[in-house]
Amino acid sequence: MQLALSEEDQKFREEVRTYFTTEVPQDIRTAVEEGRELSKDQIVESMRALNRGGLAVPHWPEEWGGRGWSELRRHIWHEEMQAACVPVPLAFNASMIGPVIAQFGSQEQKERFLPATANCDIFWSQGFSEPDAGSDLASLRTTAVLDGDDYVVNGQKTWTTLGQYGDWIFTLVRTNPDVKKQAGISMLLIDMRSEGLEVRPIELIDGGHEVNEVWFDNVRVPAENMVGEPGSGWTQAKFLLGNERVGVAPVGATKRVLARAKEIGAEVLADDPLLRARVAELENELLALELTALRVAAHSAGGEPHPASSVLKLRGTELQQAVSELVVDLAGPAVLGSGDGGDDLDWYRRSTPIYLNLRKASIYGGSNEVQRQIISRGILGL
Amino acid sequence: MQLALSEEDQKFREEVRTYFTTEVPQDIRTAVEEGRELSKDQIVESMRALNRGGLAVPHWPEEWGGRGWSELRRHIWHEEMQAACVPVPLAFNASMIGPVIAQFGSQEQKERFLPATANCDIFWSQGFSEPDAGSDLASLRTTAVLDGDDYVVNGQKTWTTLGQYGDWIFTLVRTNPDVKKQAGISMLLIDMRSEGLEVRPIELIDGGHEVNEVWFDNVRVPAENMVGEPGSGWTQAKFLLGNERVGVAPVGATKRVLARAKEIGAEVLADDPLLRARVAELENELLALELTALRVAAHSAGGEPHPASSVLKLRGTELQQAVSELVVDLAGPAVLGSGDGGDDLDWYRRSTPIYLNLRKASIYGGSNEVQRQIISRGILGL
Amino acid sequence: MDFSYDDEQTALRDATRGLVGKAYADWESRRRAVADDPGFDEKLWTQMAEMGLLGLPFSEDDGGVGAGPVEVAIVCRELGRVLAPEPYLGSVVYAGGLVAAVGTPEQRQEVLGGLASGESVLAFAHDEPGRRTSASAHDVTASAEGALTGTKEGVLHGARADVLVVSAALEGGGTGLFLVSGDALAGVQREGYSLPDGGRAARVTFDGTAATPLGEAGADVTSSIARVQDLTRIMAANEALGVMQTQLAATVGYLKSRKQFGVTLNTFQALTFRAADMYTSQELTHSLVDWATMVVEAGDPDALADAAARVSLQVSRAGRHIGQETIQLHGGIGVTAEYNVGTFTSHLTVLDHLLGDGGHQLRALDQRLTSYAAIDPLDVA
Amino acid sequence: MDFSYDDEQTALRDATRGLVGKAYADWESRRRAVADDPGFDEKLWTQMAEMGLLGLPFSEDDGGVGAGPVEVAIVCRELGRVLAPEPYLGSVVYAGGLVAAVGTPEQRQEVLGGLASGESVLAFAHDEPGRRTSASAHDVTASAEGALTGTKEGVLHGARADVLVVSAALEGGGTGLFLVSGDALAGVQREGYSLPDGGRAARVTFDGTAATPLGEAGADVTSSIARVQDLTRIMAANEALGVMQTQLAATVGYLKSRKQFGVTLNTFQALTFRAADMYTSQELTHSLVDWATMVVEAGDPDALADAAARVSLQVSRAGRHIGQETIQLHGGIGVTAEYNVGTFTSHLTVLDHLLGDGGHQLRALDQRLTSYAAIDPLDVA
Repeated sequence: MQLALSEEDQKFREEVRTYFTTEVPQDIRTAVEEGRELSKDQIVESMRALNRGGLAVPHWPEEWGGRGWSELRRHIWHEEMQAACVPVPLAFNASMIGPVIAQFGSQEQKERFLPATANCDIFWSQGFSEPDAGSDLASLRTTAVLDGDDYVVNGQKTWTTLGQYGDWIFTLVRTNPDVKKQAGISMLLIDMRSEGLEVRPIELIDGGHEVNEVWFDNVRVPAENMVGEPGSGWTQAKFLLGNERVGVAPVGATKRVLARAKEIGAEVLADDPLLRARVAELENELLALELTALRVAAHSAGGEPHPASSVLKLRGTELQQAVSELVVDLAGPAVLGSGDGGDDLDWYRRSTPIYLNLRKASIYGGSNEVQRQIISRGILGL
Repeated sequence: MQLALSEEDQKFREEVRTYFTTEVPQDIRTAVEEGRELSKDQIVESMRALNRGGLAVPHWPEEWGGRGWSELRRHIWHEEMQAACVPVPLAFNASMIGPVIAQFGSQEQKERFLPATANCDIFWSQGFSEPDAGSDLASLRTTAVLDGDDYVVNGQKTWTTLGQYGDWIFTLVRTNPDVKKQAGISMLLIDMRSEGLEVRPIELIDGGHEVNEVWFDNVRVPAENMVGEPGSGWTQAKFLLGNERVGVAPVGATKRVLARAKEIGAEVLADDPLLRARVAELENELLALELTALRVAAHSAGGEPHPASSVLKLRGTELQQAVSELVVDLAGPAVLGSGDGGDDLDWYRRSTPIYLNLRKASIYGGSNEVQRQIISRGILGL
Repeated sequence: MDFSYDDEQTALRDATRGLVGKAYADWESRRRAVADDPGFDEKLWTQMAEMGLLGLPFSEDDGGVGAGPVEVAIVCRELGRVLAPEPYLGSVVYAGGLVAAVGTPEQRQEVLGGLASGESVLAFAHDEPGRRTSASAHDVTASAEGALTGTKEGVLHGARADVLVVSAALEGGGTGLFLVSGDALAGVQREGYSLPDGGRAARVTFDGTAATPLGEAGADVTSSIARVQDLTRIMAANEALGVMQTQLAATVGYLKSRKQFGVTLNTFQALTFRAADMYTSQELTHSLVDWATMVVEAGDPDALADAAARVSLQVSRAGRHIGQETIQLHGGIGVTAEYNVGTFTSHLTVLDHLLGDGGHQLRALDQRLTSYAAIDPLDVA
Repeated sequence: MDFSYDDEQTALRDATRGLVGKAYADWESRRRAVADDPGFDEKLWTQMAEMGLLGLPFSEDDGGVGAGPVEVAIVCRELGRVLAPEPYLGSVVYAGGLVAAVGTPEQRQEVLGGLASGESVLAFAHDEPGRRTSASAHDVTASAEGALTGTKEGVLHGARADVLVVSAALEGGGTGLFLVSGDALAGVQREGYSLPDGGRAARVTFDGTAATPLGEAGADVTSSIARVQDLTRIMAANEALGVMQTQLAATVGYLKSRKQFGVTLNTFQALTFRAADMYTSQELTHSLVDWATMVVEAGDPDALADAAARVSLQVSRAGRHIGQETIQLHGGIGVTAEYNVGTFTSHLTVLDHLLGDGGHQLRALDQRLTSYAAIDPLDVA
């Protein structure tokens, strides 16, 4: 057991920290710090800045831009990025479809998609959930029927985050209705400019439109855009969702918000022992979570996530939500304020929409109920 | 809607308060105040003192000692009793078997048992749970086979609280193994001095022996001691358990403990805003519970408990446990102390055994999981 | 002690539900109402006036109906049940309550008469940017001549209001109340904005604005403001209870109908137990809200302050519990604006911070903690 | 940063488990061991000495093994897993830690040598009746000549101990440490009693008792006491983690095997989800406990105090969560002494209050809250 970083890891840490704070544009980092929504350009620009330094997709196979880092280094990279207010690389590209194509794609697909994905030349969207297939993904109903060299896709996806920015969408579709639910599912990559594909925004309770419905009306997709064999989509989906959970505990970002809350709320906190106690307690829980991420990372082997990674998603989103709730309480009457009169009041005003928006954190990407199921069945054998 | 008590209810309140504080021996009330275990004699003596004044079984039919009070008066009686540190009438007698015999018993049974039950001339025990039939009562296995004029009883009951003091025990037994689980169950009253009946104490984590196993080895019970028809025991059990829940929220006693904690812990509390906040929060939750008891009581009709009475049991035991945990925290290092050096230190020393003992509160008498089931199915229709 | 409504109260509840509940029976009506300024349905407001709801708490001499707090609470709860955006709480209960408490007979007649008839909307301009909840004004000041200077925030429906009640620090110390309307109001800078729940508030800036003292000129009315704030807290709690009732019902309905993994969600015990806990929260809140409403009627100001803190604490805790669980148990659609439950949670959040959240109340209760041994809700002789 | 054991550490864990885990493999052995004084198994204690466990943290010069905190933590965790009642924490970690920190070379050799060999049991007499947790002595005083007067409480294994380490308020101010043994100890009034978890403690009264200063006479060693208390907190956390691991395993096993309503309990999702939350608590605690143990090894006293408070807070919260849920999910048998889980919860409660519970730690952390922006566990350069 060893607390300190090795000299090499220490040096690595300083290098990435320097890169993040000098190579990623300040305006983007300020927007992140203030909890503002990023534009598509900002997301793309930031990811390209990372990719230039080889810091966008370090966990991919080395052939495609990966770095072969230890889990500890990946953790350092991830935390430093968040501490520096650098947007983490677009998850749909870096954590989801990239690794899937690298693992299951044909050589042509790899060459065509992976470099563009790493550099965010393609902005990917995710097309998994459907109105009647939320946590129960396997009951999806969007169909893809082979017609000549094309699949013809019909159906509807929903909860497509940032779908309004998407160039391509990776989807799960039913290619065979006659076999067991999971067995008839395939993964199809679809150009979002295709005829018959329509993106419709969904308004959320915070007034934003970051999620969308995506409708497919006889959309023709070349058969070569299928990842792997027909019917193998469930395998790829499980692989993807497993990866999704690993990086998902937003410890660094949550720590940053809490640090900012301490700073902006200093006067209120000085006067209120109950709020101070909540801050201290949350800091401790975040520390425990961060250490768990380190401990679990060290035990992940061969690409298979440690089963305890469900703990990271579950607890990470709970703490993210708890911190957002604390900020609302620091804001107090400023919840009803105009936000005029300085950055602090503006931040306070935005605290409630952010708090409300983050209720989704425990629903999207495998709800916390699903995570509890994974823990109780997969880990505890219950 | 009306906040204040009517003049008559006000007067009623003063009367019962006077009775409780003058007619129930001081040594018994002091023992209750200090949270000590009562002896059998103290339990009996206290109940007889109440019965003399018509205050032991006011909710029974008037013919058998009931008073025909409004639900509000019953509430006042119950709260004043607890506030005055008077032990509530032995539940097995007053709340459980008494009402069952009054409702389902034969005239002979009523005459034989009810006056003696009200006066605690018979100290009743409860024989429902079995080692393999806890929350799932209907799977009980103790059998009663008719042999001439007697039932011959074999089997084992457990969790029999105060069984070491019991004169008689009311039991659920299986009289017909060939019908659906519930249908084969009957209620039998058994003299605990019968041959073949043995009471064995169970040691609890607080070191006490308040619960017992009761073993039946060919115990002969006159058939006349069956309540109602053979096979009707499930009906009577449901009636009994419904009644049990109504009076079960120990609001007054919990309030008393919290008030004592404020007094004894005054110095610690003055110095600790977090503990003070816990006290204030618990007081508020107890107030909400007490008001709910009043509100629910007013809507109970015709002996059928209001479905929300499950809330009283659920929340009442949670708060009872939370207050006991608070006392442990007030005790702090005194948890490891000898208890010597004054009443306060002695009270603190006993706080941990009491806290541990009270973990049973959410298990016995219909676990809180059972209560949640009742609420979600019975009230919400889920 | 009696928790039941009498016949007239039941009739009032049914009539209010008939009007307001019907107007907002479908969620789209409410979304439309808050889409454009003034953020509520002026026609419905007039109908509420015609039904006598807007004059409910005011004496007949002042143009009101002379009903009690139980009746006002009934209206607030019904408004909460459908998330009606009409400015009842801010205009009738809060601003109107201050005029009734502090105004001269002439002011009461004029201002409350106009409010009750639906002619004018009132707003109380009190909170100041960067300040915590209190009963005093600090940064908005009144000169000896009654000219107001400074900025108020979070003024509920302040841009739409025809009459502003304004609190200001007095030169001689303490806080006074003032009326600003007509031409003087036209000169005031008012920037309306939307709250997270779709409601409306305004930032109001005075710059030597001419104002009429409400009641006796120069008098410190901090305690009156505190009392009306307590009253408003209790009515806000009634509104919040209405919100929670709708949320629990929606959640139960959703669990019964929504299918996942081939079965309805109520097959999953982990979810139904959470609904049971929501029910428990709701019932406990209901009891405390009813009790606090009765305390208003009983009239003791110390008891009022205590009850207001207690019910606000409970509503804060239960509102977060029920609001958060409602969204979680609904899953994805719970966070959309197209479905109602998310906005209900948003409204609970706004109400929670209107006059101090649970933590604020807990600290108020902490001050009194040693002044009694145990709380006795029946001891109100 | 590395959370894994090396081969020797793994071997130590296996050996300790082989000895202690085997000795208390069945619950009845532990019940027997605590039934009569001294409340532990003297033979096992001797075996632990023979295996080198009792001298683990002490230097070879002092008769010890010269191992580090990770090794001591391994032993504590294994003791926790079976609730071994041997006085390791109180005697080796706490009292022994003080002798190692403050004693003269001669005292260390003599006292620690005796401890390591199993010849003598040590106890630290520090807590005083009616006082909260602190690093100072107040009511037990030492005269200039080193005579002790006053009463100590909660002295772990104080009745059985052969050597008492005693804290006392010095005439010149501050707190000093003293050794009491042999004839002087024979004259001390010691009343042993059982703790709620079956462990042993004593009330010890000094009345002009002759005592030898530990280390330099007259020196204020409050900060050394604080440091050893922090060390003890972290080792207690390791012990508590062992307890929780056993409780979770027992709960999972019970849910899989116990039948109700004709099916095993793991059929009920509400119960399995609660087990999942217990697992989450356990894993988070595990991480923090390992980290704090590594902080001890790193040696910075400020970092040690911080880590001790943090891990104690986490253990307090998780211990209550897991301890209470274990009983609840076991139902009736969970509160019996014949089944082990209840006593495990009892032990967690005792450990929680040994050196300040979660609330106590939270207030300690509160003091430092503004001295940093965010916690960085990797920043230990």
